[in-house]
Amino acid sequence: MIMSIKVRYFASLKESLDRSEDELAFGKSLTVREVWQCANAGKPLPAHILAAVNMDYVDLDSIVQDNDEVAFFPPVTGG
Amino acid sequence: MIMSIKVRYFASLKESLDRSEDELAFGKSLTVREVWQCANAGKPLPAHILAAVNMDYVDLDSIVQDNDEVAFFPPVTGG
Amino acid sequence: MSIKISATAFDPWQEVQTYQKSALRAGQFGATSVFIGTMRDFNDGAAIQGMILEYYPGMTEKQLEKIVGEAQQQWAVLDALVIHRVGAILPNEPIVLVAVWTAHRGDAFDASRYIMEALKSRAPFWKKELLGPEDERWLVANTQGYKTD
Amino acid sequence: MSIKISATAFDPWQEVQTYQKSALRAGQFGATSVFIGTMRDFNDGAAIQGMILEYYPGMTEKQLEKIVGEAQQQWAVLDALVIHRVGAILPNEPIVLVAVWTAHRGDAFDASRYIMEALKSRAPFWKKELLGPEDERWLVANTQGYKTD
Repeated sequence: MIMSIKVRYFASLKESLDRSEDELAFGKSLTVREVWQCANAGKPLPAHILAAVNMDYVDLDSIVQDNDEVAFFPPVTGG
Repeated sequence: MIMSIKVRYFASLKESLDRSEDELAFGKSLTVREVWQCANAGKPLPAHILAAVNMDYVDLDSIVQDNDEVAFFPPVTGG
Repeated sequence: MSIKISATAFDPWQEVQTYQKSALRAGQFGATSVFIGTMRDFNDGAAIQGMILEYYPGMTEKQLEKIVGEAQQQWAVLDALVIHRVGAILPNEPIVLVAVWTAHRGDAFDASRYIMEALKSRAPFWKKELLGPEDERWLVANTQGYKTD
Repeated sequence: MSIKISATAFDPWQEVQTYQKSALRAGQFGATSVFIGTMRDFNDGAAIQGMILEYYPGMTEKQLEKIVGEAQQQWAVLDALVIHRVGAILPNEPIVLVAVWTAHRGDAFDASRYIMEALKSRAPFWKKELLGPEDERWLVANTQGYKTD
């Protein structure tokens, strides 16, 4: 089975990566951290980065499902 | 020397005394508590009553000066 | 800083806008905290027709100025507006407005709450609720008002 | 309860009045707490020309609804309104509005403060300050914002 994952980036992270999203396909289930590594080969996860799956916060070791939307972004600064 | 003291009452206390103020004259210096006793002979000071002299809160043992305005009133309920 | 006692109904939103335009420099403030107390039509299980709010002219203003001054000493307050109704009040009419302008949010929240709590416990106002014709009651005391658990 | 993301400038006083008229029953609420965050023209010692506010459409609304829901579980909230600006913002324009209606003051103060703090730490918004032509900076993190002494 092939899993399709959308990966999104926001704010300063989006600018430093120079793109706002990736569409990935995997043959096995991965953690959020492994999704980052596949999408950004060789780039370590920046410190203080936050992650969400399907618009809920998750920790980096949670497992990603087929068709999930994974997002990475820096600490929020709204309000 | 004669001291002139104005005494004021507010809210439920004013209604129960059936007057809003007294003008008193004394021959000697008195405490706030003694002012009440002179103005309301025989009536004990109601529990929880608050007192002010010249529009600042005072305790019942503070001394009243000539021309002071003394006020007695129940706990406040604004806001 | 402005303290007002109002014997007639006031529009809190209009008051706060007008004051902000006249007293604050645009771009200076980052946080505004506004508290409005409004007359409800029920209290302690009884329907309320109206209310008479008595005060002590002179002392009330003096105590409110003192309270706002204390808030200004404890927090970085740029400006503050306090308006309190007196006289005959109908349900749904605003009773009290406390507005505080600061650079940062913590000072605005803390100072406005401080002013409201101090006003409730120290400013000489007294409420008499009108429950119906010939049926009225003085409120006995203000409550602390916060969950403590 | 209403959550709005606004891509254009909004008038917080108008919004809160309009919402109050449409959603609250007159006589029902005794306390209204309103917090407004406004863009300042200086921050961390630098003059600010403007700001770009980015967000995560979908997740931002979802998180704000969750936060207001948490407040409703903890305090007796009659209704709440949250509006947050996104896009290009000029100094003196409102960024965020949090309004909470309750029967009693404690719930209004506590719930509005809770919503603001949770929004600051969990709602996906990001600010980029424009210091001048070709000179911009992303804010790194929100501060806690309260005196702790």
